[in-house]
Amino acid sequence: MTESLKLEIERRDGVAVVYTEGYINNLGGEEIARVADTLIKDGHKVLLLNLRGTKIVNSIGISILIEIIEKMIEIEGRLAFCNLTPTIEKTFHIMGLAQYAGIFADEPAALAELAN
Amino acid sequence: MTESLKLEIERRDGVAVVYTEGYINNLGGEEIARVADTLIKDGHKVLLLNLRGTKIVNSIGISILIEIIEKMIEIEGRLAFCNLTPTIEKTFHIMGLAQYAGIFADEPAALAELAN
Amino acid sequence: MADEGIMREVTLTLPIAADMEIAATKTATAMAESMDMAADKVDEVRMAVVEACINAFEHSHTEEGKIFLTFAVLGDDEAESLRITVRDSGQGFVPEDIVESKIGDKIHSESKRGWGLQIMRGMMDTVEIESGKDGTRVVMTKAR
Amino acid sequence: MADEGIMREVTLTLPIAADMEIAATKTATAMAESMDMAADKVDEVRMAVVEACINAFEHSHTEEGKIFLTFAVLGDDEAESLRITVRDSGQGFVPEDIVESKIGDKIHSESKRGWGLQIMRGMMDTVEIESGKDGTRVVMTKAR
Ligand SMILES: Nc1ncnc2c1ncn2[C@@H]1O[C@H](COP(=O)(O)OP(=O)(O)O)[C@@H](O)[C@H]1O
Ligand SMILES: Nc1ncnc2c1ncn2[C@@H]1O[C@H](COP(=O)(O)OP(=O)(O)O)[C@@H](O)[C@H]1O
Repeated sequence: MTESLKLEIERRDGVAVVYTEGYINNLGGEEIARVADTLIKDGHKVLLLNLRGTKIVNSIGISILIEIIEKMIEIEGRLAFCNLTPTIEKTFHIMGLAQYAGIFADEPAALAELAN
Repeated sequence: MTESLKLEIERRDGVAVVYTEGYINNLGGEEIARVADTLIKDGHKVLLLNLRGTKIVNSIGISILIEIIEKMIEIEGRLAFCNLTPTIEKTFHIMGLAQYAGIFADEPAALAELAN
Repeated sequence: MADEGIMREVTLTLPIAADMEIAATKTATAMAESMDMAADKVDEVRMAVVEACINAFEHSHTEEGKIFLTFAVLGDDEAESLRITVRDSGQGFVPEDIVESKIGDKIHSESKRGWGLQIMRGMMDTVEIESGKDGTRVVMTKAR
Repeated sequence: MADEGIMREVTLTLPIAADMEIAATKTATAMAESMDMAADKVDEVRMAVVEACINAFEHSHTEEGKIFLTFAVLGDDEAESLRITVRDSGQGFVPEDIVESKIGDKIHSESKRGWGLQIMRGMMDTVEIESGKDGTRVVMTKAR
């Protein structure tokens, strides 16, 4: 299926940035959670999900991201998002993700806040 | 409807270039024929239709362009096309338009042949 | 709504299969664009359609193996709103029994799910649900 | 074809209205992409779908005011081809009576029209037409 999600990981200024491309449905959400898990196990405490290549999500996929928030609370780390479409941002606000995760317009804005 | 066709006209090296943006259906074809008419009345004998902004056409719209070919034969002018999608180019070949009109990959290639 | 005529109506039947909700978003897009709805609003419609479809896919347990959608452009002289109906002939549910989800309750709890209806209500102007033993019908509208 | 199973099937009903064929191309795109058809082929499918729809819109004179499409992904384990059916319940025609159009005959003649069936045949692998007093059914396939 062409709807599958592609992920790319880069490390910038102590922040692990995960770029998504495609539909974040249940499989996509699980894929992101798996990658986040590995990054956390590798000692990363600050994760930035750059959704620049994602134009569509569903609530099942986004629900799975709540697991990442849980893990971040446990390790006192931080999860943030950037480059959301207006609709995805609205979805995050409806779900209350915005209370537990930073939401930034773009990567420079996110890194200015997260990097150290 | 967002499917309406937008046209832009520019004169380059003695060639009247018409840029299309949108669906070339019956209304779109008529719009192009009208513009071509005006250009011919203004003394233009060489017309280039640059379809860079057109991803979809239908046979009714393209049939109407045969009228422009007729007028070009009458005035011994030339009609050419450039920036066709592979499917639109295939359509032009199926309809035989390629026998009466030049088909070029892009505008520089077309102007190199048409301009004087 | 009752006063508004249906200017055009498209129906779509989707099999219950992975990612088939994407086909529904494409029809929604074509209909919304045909009435010149602003791009951001079209995107919200897509999100609501995805949620309504995946609910019917996942929860209806319909034996038909498919769901039914209708996209109607409403208005008199001019298109005024888009009405989308997502119907399944599954087991139904009692919408009033569904409690609002809160993120604080979801964290460290077993299920993180339960957001679809809230998202649909957030994205559309109106969302009405009729559900019973013959299945579920979700009717959503959004003005142009 | 007869040996191949239907992996998934979507049906679409379109009203006869300006540009409604665009909605059909969107469904076609979603189905073709769901089976990973190459972009250029998907584009050819869209062109064929446009032509089949506008024929039914223009020539069927159906009293129902709508036309019916089916998009079926055919294959056994893997998607092999896309089969698109465009049906109307109009007056029908005799496909064998339609003569091939030639550009040379169209120039300086009254009608420039008559390209739709040729384009459909050029874009798809197979095109079959059943037509009679109950209407017309165009069945087209294209391999992935
Ligand atoms: N079409 C449907 N058929 C049966 N039950 C449904 C349907 N849509 C929703 N429901 C019920 O409503 C509940 C809440 O739905 P929703 O808010 O979309 O969250 P989720 O799908 O994540 O559970 C579902 O868990 C299900 O019990
Ligand atoms: N769905 C249909 N119902 C009735 N007649 C049709 C249908 N499709 C095609 N035809 C007939 O076949 C002819 C040729 O169609 P086509 O090649 O698409 O060219 P055009 O539509 O430009 O005439 C039409 O003019 C019409 O008489």
